[in-house]
Amino acid sequence: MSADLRCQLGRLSLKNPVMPASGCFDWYPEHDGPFHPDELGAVVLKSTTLQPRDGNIPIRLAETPSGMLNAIGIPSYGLEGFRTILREKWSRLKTPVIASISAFTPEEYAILARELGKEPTVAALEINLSCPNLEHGVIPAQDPVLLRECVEAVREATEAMIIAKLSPNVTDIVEMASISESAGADAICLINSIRGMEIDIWKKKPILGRGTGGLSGPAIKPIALAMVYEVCGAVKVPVIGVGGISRAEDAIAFLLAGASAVQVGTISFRDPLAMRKIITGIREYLDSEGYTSVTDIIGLARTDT
Amino acid sequence: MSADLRCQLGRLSLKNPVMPASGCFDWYPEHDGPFHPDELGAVVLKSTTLQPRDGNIPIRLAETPSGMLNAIGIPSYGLEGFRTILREKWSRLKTPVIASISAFTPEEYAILARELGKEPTVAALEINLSCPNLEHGVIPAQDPVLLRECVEAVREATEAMIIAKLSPNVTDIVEMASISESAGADAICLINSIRGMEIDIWKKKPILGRGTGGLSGPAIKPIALAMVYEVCGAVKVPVIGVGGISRAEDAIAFLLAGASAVQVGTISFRDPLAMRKIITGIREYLDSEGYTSVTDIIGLARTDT
Amino acid sequence: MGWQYVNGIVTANHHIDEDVWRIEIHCPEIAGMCRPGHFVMLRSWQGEPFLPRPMAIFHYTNESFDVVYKVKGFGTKMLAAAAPGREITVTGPLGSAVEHSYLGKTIALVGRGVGITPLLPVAKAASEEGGSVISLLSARTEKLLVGKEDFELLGEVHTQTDEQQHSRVTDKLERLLNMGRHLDAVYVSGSKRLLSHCEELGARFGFQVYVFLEERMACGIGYCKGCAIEMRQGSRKYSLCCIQGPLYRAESVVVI
Amino acid sequence: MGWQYVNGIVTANHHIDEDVWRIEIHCPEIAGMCRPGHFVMLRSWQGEPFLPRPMAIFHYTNESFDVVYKVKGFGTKMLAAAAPGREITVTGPLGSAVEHSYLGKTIALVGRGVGITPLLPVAKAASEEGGSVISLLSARTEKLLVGKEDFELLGEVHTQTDEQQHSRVTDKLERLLNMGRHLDAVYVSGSKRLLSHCEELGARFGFQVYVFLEERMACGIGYCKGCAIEMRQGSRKYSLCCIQGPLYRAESVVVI
Ligand SMILES: Cc1cc2nc3c(=O)[nH]c(=O)nc-3n(C[C@H](O)[C@H](O)[C@H](O)COP(=O)(O)OP(=O)(O)OC[C@H]3O[C@@H](n4cnc5c(N)ncnc54)[C@H](O)[C@@H]3O)c2cc1C
Ligand SMILES: Cc1cc2nc3c(=O)[nH]c(=O)nc-3n(C[C@H](O)[C@H](O)[C@H](O)COP(=O)(O)OP(=O)(O)OC[C@H]3O[C@@H](n4cnc5c(N)ncnc54)[C@H](O)[C@@H]3O)c2cc1C
Ligand SMILES: Cc1cc2nc3c(=O)[nH]c(=O)nc-3n(C[C@H](O)[C@H](O)[C@H](O)COP(=O)(O)O)c2cc1C
Ligand SMILES: Cc1cc2nc3c(=O)[nH]c(=O)nc-3n(C[C@H](O)[C@H](O)[C@H](O)COP(=O)(O)O)c2cc1C
Ligand code: FES
Ligand code: FES
Repeated sequence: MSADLRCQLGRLSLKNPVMPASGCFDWYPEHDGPFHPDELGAVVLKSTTLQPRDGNIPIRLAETPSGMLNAIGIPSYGLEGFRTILREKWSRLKTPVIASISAFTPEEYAILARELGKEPTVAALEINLSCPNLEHGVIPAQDPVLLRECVEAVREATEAMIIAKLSPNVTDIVEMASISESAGADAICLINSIRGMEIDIWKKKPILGRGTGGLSGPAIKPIALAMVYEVCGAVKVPVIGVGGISRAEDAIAFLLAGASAVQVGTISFRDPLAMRKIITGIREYLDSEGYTSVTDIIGLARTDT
Repeated sequence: MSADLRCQLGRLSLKNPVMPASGCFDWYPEHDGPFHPDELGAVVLKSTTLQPRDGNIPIRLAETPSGMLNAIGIPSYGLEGFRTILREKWSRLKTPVIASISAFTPEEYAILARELGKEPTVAALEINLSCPNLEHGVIPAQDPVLLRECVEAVREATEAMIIAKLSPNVTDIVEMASISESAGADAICLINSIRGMEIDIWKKKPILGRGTGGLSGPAIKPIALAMVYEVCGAVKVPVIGVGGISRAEDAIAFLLAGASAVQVGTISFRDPLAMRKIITGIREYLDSEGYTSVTDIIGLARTDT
Repeated sequence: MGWQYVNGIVTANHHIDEDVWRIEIHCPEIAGMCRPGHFVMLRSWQGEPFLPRPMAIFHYTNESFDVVYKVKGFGTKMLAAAAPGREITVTGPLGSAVEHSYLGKTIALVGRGVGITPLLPVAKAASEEGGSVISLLSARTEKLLVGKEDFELLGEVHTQTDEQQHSRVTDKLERLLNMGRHLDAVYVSGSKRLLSHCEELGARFGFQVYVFLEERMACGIGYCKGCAIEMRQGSRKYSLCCIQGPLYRAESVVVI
Repeated sequence: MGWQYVNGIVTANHHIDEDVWRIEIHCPEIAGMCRPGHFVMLRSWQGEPFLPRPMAIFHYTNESFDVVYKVKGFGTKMLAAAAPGREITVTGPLGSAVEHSYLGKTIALVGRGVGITPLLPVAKAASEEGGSVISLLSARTEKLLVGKEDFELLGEVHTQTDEQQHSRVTDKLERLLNMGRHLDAVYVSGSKRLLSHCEELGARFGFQVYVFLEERMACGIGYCKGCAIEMRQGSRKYSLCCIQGPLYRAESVVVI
């Protein structure tokens, strides 16, 4: 018998620990690909904001060694538009749907959380506290005070499960994770993309319209893995590992480091079947190593347990 | 006539803006390669500590996507041993020699700076405030107070030119650069390697003997470039750009971002002639773009100047 | 409908002229679904560069399709190195197919260089459906007037190369229009300069101008939201080139 | 002296058995400088994986050298894909050449699997210089006793494969020694188990044991300080395998 991939992410029951990273997946039922979202442990949606937003001026993408920069800037239909799409499209999925919210103030986070926490389609809320591409440049997950305020505001606004998504651009990720936990987050998700820049040496200016962007993809995997390893040793709530996961081996490394689930982002752009391959690969690893459940390997590479 | 690569790094006159990154180059006169250090703008030596050190337990290296992790841990001959090597070996070079010092307290930094600042072979001192691989885990460049103390201690101890080498593992690199500048650094060098980890999924433990290490190589270039760009806009002292530079195009991007010189690290492991190729490539770029001096392109990609 | 992500096999890969190549890829799963306007994401290498490359489809059968590409950077260099027999990953068909009705209509196709590529399937569809087609092709060299013979089978063709006198291929279009020739629509690809001229003519003579646009793409399938095209009309400021494009009404977009 | 960094050309690349291959590289600049004990850093690919791979030299002429390698991970997989004619970057020769004097000496060479590789140049040097050589080779299969015929030209050879009875190839050495055979030194490579046995015999019969060690290398040229070998003797705790090694006196090192 093949190993059991079912696992628990706080109060959420997942059929496997693999889900897309916010902003790195979508579903167009009328133009469907070879891959149905219901194969996934959960679906994490692109971040949404309270007001509609256009997103950043092009160029929004730049390729980098083993990765890419993006400066998308969260184009969003706003709360109302998003709610419609949620009800009309995402409600059709059987797998848990995690909505991601992004905001400019604790109050905005609270409104989004209160409204979306009520939606039956929303199994959990991911709080994007770490978008590197917004115009004011303030990243709540970089500021201990603002971070606490935002997470507390969300906590007060909803009973829904909340996941705090943190930024790697900090001196002490453990501090930020601990603040999120004590402010009421039910889970921690890390890492978001890392601030970066590419310059066009012929045009003599940054490639991205916005100057800087967020670095993602395999290049950042070792950075993400170190942070996940550290945070898993410091908080009690479950941790979702994300950053550069592109093969089953990578996902397994995050689980061994202590993550309860993983998110897969950039690699899906290159290989839209990557998540399916990762799910299959985890099962094969468990089988070949003689484990009966994916939960058996969580944290096995830790020296502190 | 071919473009002039000569440039100024504070009070140091360089024949070109390319030098090795500390810990990524060495010279064994008795077993010399195809590449003589005098071809370089300057030579930056591996960091040295006050007391002799063995360095970290193996495994010290791990390969990553477009980069690598190292946890060397600064093996060192100590001040006395280093001074001997300086006098016997490095004094034979014609190009400026920059010694790098690493320490555990401001006092140790001061001793090293005072002693080595007196050595005629030492054209400048780079203060490694950012090694991610030392046992106490404290990185001065991550702590505003400690950073200031260390730089000030060095400043008081020597008249020599001092370069503060900073860590990317901070929330606000501009703050750290400004502290270094106001504490008396004559130049800023960034970035050091970024904390990272790889896990051996078969052995179920981190690959590196020390657990985590420093990520370097092309993977981190966009991160380094963004930080250099930001810091160049905030300090008046010259900035040396380092991190993932592997081709002339990369070096040029750092110069366009505002760096006065560049350091080349990890790529030399793969291609020991990389620095020579980068020097040639910069000259070709200047010629093809019609610049007569490398100093003409410094900061050209900046939107603030 | 829908797209696939599969391995194709390179069956031919020829140098045309200067930096332009033509590759044929055996890939029935995707070729069989192609329509005019579609493009694919291609990756014939392992490792670097990281992302696949978007390419318009120049020609397709039920079994295979052809792409004409210019070697620009690392990705297209790798593509040019892909020998027959090599596996190549293909995501496609992508983009919004051109579903215009051509019966009894006269259209002009204005293309420059590799930009000519997406026009051939449109020309074929129009001609098959009973429309008439005028093709105006421009390129650096005679050989780079890719598919000239194919366009000739479908209707009137005017060409212009940089080796010849320096005028715009659309000057010929202007002369035809001035002589009273009727046009229902023009499809432009590969030149901003020719596009401006066509827009001017469209305004003067009253026909619709369409344009094939390019923007950097990471995914090609609407995941990343990176391929934003700035809009002049409509409720949203940006449109995703990979989903809503790559063909746009010229008046609706800002072309940079 | 000194090392070079140059492009070689793959002239042959054959599968030997199971996961083991033998590659021949035309590279006069480096081949001409090779001595026993030397190794090279090889990279036959662009892009990933990032680092070159250290490989012992099995055989060398003035024009070319051969490497025998086991396909383990991504790098050696790429190496196995390098067809004749392909360029390959080579850094070398690296490491400390074995400068022992073999005149009138009897040495034994104990190797297992691809670990046999660095022993052949030592055997040749010893034999040329007037020493006598006993080779004890062990591997999974008969074919993986690489270079068996070469060793046979140089002296007595004993072999052992996993397909045969399960004993150690060094048991034969022990028998020879018990029968009064004199040995000046043993060179071991590729097996910790055989090394321990040799060390035991060395202590008992009074000869020096040398061992070829491997450690992860980024540069191979003493730049990175990554290839630390833990020492049991001497003033420093670690030695750099790429500069001071890869050959060590067994008693001086900690073998993990
Ligand atoms: C829908 C669409 C259809 C296209 N059809 C064709 C075609 O039929 N023939 C052809 O020669 N070219 C076509 N292009 C352009 C082609 O994709 C680029 O020339 C190619 O990606 C360049 O890759 P590179 O690695 O050689 O260049 P690099 O400059 O090294 O590429 C770096 C990055 O920039 C992107 N990029 C660079 N130029 C362009 C561009 N013009 N458009 C989009 N992304 C770009 C690359 O995809 C890559 O991510 C098309 C582009 C799009 C969006
Ligand atoms: C001096 C020296 C001589 C060697 N000679 C030979 C030889 O003649 N034949 C042969 O088959 N192998 C030899 N090896 C081992 C060979 O270098 C590794 O098997 C090879 O690097 C594995 O690369 P990979 O990409 O297939 O494996 P991966 O496991 O994917 O490699 C990942 C990283 O680990 C390193 N690594 C993995 N295993 C080893 C190892 N055993 N030693 C050093 N680094 C390792 C790689 O170089 C790479 O940086 C030698 C090693 C050294 C240090
Ligand atoms: C194109 C793109 C868009 C993204 N959009 C979002 C977003 O809207 N909200 C968010 O929390 N993270 C966003 N991210 C970050 C990813 O969710 C993820 O944290 C990061 O990319 C690292 O994972 P990866 O290396 O697997 O991509 C985005 C990343 C990319 C590449
Ligand atoms: C093997 C290795 C050893 C290093 N040792 C030092 C050191 O002793 N002192 C120091 O300041 N930086 C050290 N560094 C950091 C580099 O100087 C450089 O800042 C970093 O590697 C980023 O540049 P790169 O990507 O070009 O390698 C080391 C890096 C590597 C890879
Ligand atoms: S290319 Fe990713 S959304 Fe269009
Ligand atoms: S491999 Fe770099 S010092 Fe030995």
